[in-house]
Amino acid sequence: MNSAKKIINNPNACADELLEGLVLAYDGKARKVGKRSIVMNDLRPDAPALLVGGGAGHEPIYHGLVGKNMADGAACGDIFAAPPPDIVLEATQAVNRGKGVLYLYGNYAGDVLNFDIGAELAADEGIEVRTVLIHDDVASAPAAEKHKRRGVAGLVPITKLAGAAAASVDSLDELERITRKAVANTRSVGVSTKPGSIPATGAPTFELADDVIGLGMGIHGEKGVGLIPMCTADELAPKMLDLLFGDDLELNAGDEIVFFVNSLGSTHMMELLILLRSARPILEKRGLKIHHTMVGDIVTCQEMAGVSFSITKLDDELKRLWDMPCSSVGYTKL
Amino acid sequence: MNSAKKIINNPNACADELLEGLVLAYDGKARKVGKRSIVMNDLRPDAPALLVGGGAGHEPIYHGLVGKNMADGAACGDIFAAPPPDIVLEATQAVNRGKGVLYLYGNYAGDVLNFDIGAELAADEGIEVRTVLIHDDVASAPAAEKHKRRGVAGLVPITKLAGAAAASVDSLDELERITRKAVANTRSVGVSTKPGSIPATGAPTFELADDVIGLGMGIHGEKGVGLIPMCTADELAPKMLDLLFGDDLELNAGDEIVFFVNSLGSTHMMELLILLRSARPILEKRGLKIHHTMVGDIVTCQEMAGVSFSITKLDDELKRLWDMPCSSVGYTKL
Amino acid sequence: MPKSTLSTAEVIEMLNLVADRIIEAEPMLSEADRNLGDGDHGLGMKRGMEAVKEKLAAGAENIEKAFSNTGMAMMSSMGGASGAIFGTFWRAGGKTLAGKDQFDAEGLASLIKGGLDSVMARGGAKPGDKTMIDALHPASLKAAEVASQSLPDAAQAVAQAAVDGRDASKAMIATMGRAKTLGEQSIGHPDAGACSVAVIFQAMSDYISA
Amino acid sequence: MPKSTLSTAEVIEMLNLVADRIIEAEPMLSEADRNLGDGDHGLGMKRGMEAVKEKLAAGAENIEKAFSNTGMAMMSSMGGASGAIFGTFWRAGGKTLAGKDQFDAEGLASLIKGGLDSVMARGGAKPGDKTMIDALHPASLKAAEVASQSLPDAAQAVAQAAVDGRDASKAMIATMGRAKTLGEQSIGHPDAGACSVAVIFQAMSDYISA
Ligand SMILES: Nc1ncnc2c1ncn2[C@@H]1O[C@H](COP(=O)(O)OP(=O)(O)O)[C@@H](O)[C@H]1O
Ligand SMILES: Nc1ncnc2c1ncn2[C@@H]1O[C@H](COP(=O)(O)OP(=O)(O)O)[C@@H](O)[C@H]1O
Ligand SMILES: [Mg+2]
Ligand SMILES: [Mg+2]
Ligand SMILES: [Mg+2]
Ligand SMILES: [Mg+2]
Repeated sequence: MNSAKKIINNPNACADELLEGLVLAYDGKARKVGKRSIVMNDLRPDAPALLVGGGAGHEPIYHGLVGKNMADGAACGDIFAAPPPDIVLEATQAVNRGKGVLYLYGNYAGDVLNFDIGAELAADEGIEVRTVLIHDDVASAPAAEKHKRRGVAGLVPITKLAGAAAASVDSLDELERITRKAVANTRSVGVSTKPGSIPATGAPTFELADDVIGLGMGIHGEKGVGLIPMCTADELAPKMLDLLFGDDLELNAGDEIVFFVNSLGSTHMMELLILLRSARPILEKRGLKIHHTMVGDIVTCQEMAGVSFSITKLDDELKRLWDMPCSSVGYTKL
Repeated sequence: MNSAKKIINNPNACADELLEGLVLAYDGKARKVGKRSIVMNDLRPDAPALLVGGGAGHEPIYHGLVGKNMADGAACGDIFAAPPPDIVLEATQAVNRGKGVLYLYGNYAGDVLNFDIGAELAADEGIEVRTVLIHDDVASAPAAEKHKRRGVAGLVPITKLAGAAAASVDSLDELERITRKAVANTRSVGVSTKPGSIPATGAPTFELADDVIGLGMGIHGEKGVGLIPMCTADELAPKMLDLLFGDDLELNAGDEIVFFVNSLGSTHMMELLILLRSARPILEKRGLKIHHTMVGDIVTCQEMAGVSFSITKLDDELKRLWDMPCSSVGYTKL
Repeated sequence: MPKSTLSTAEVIEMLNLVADRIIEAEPMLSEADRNLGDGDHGLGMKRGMEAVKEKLAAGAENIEKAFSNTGMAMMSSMGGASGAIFGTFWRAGGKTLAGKDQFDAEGLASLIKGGLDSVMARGGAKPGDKTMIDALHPASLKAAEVASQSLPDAAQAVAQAAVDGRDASKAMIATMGRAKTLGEQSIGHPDAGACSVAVIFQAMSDYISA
Repeated sequence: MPKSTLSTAEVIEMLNLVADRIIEAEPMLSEADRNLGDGDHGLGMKRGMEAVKEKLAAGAENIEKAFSNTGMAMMSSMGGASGAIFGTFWRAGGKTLAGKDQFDAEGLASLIKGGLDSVMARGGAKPGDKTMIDALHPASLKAAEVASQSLPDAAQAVAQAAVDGRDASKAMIATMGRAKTLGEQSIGHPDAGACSVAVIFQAMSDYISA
């Protein structure tokens, strides 16, 4: 059972080639750096830098979140593989403007290992590096063990906020503080209905019966909280929201939030909109004020089917940052 | 062979429910009107109106192109079905501000029939209506028979330009003139690798062998210029561009264009970026200046796989309109 | 017992049978559209006929209204090419029966002729373009020919002509609608709308002869 | 003929055989990762080993460099968890051989011990966490135990320990890496990285004994 029928060239060169394409999609606003990094041109002088990154194959994240009031650069790994330390280093050097670099990426073993080595190499070059890990997936570990949680779709609102901060503040301390708050205020939960495939082989990334949904599954098929029978949007939305509400992020009546409905790839926007229709009344019934709704396929895994919900709670500071326009291949907001 | 595993509710209520979700996605900037229309709030007074529309199931088009400096409203049909005349009428009445309404939609028999009846009903109400058909698909009929050509992904840059015009000009004449120019300057070609499915039944929209690509196929599986063996991105891009270059739109060295790489649904952004990498040097070799590159899945057919290329040639007027920011669920530009 | 004329109530009953038969035929009609178009013809017709049943449940003032309400219900519930086309057919055809309080073989002929003319004016298709017209046009010719016969005989002949027309559409090349660019590849399959026309007239004949 | 010590050139030859065996085992290694992780372990290791072959084609100054260049090549070409982990293993292990011009059973023990310590420091995993450490740690214990035996005997014993460790990983619950949330569902499959370790030491033993 192989669902892949891919329009690619050399199956082992996908990451390199997509990055070249991505740079072209920026129409001169970003450039390729070193082996496999992408960095914005015209960076604000004397400012702390925001660097994101991760494995390829999940486009438009991570490298597609480089942009105006978004990330300054990204270190791009091979398909589903964290970027090696030397790529992290080349990206770090390219984004640094003397005020240090904040690494912001999803909490995966490979990413932590490679970014950490990259940070050590950067320290050898005299560049100050801080790291903020994204661990928004409530289904991947209990709230008490956040360090074990994966980073999933919440990285988009988090990067948007961090990017706005990077464009506004003057110190790495401030950038780190705000970014940590964005992470602390963001929770996600995903479900999967069909696997994606590995471009190099065409093999599915996991197996899932036709009549079940993987509740809480990660974007590579990591298991979540269990399998549930295939169900309707109206049945699924409360199950997903219960997992979010059951977590340790306080969400009280009157709180303002960003709500993000994300497709993991081939789940169609029709379905996202129907799910949004199912979810919104539940959010509103809790008294939450939806400051902004995001709908799209931004955190994906090839042609994987499934969706995720993310909630980011905004305080006044985050709201001001949220309302800044931003532009990137992956997410643009007026 | 049924590829559908959809997160929906009542399979026959998808269009109604997705429209409700879509309105929510606008966070109060648009509202539902009548049976199944969506219209922006806060329309500029005394201005000509831009109305788009078509069948549902292709989200984010058509109704997701309603927005700031985009369409003023959309008449939304059932899945893959043009909106009935009374829905066209309700949308027409809601967007009209005394300066008349321009209908802009893809050239499909059902849409023409229903929008034409809607226009007659609107005329009975004293509303002036003009119609501009989108027929950008070069593979659907010879250049001499444009009236037989389908409207495909070119509708996104065309709607962007028409929306910018609607936000700028004061007469229906001007809006029509500019929109006709945008249509005249836009060409598209699509290929398909896998069918979508009909949400109500789960049946695939067409059949296609695993080892072939439908060159020039339409978004509902309408046949194009023929089947070609499955091939690489580097092989496919020139085949698609040849069809565009072979058409009657003059594209000379120095001309500025918008280039749009669109996924029909489940073709992943990785593939779009790799195809962009294959296509851009060919465009540049012809001396074309790429003013703006668009990459995304905006014109889709459920989980159909395939891509399209669209080219819009810009003159000074269109370029000015292009550079205006716009915001909608389907397409946002800073 | 075969009916020589139909009252308004009987026309409504007949249209309900037509609706049921179309709803039943949904998979066949969708499949026909999948071969040539986007595969939704049966779904659209079903949606339209459900709206027709709902509309007719409130009754109708007269025969004209029974038919034209059918057309309005289809037109505003279906969308798509066939919503406009079949809606136009019943509305325009029904109008030719204004003032009539009985539906007979002559009424059948004028219903079909009036509907056909309007469909052609609306959509611009001609016989041979592989549309529902290729079942409707022969049905109209036959209806004129048998307008002086008994209603059951006329209805049966018309139904047969529609069926033959549908079958003849197999050999045609599609040029209209979603199928417009299939060209020669459309040969061998009947047109979906023509299949609907055949189902409609067969149901009418069955009601009248029963 | 079994080799009692290896020269730098022979170490390079051995590492080339290791590379070929890993490349050959790609499908098995990917499949192992698919059961528990994201299914790309074989692809990453293959990419790394191709880079190793390219790097070693230029030769290496000494034994230390042959191993540490192997690590650098893996680390900078692979990415992912195993790029850092296996890269660290060879680099740190190789450093323990600084100044050596022959590779013997003692060298084997210090290579593995040095590599293991650094891997554990780097990644924070311990024996029992269902990682490549579960093949590496028993191999390291065995290597220390047999450090005074002949190189072929030592290498064979170490390979066997790695294979046993790999098999023992089947019964463990994954907590690290992409598999970290599989929990009990990970029982029954060996860890992908442990499979690589077994392939590596088997290849080394085969080269040494041949
Ligand atoms: N111009 C036309 N005149 C008459 N019938 C038409 C015309 N265009 C389309 N049709 C009919 O409509 C049918 C398709 O209907 P349907 O599938 O419901 O609409 P759509 O093409 O919008 O999906 C065709 O099989 C054909 O019989
Ligand atoms: N912290 C760690 N310490 C030791 N080995 C690890 C650690 N994390 C992961 N691994 C090893 O890496 C292997 C997975 O490698 P690979 O699939 O290439 O990377 P990724 O998990 O990034 O896809 C696991 O099977 C495991 O043996
Ligand atoms: Mg991986
Ligand atoms: Mg249709
Ligand atoms: Mg159809
Ligand atoms: Mg892996």
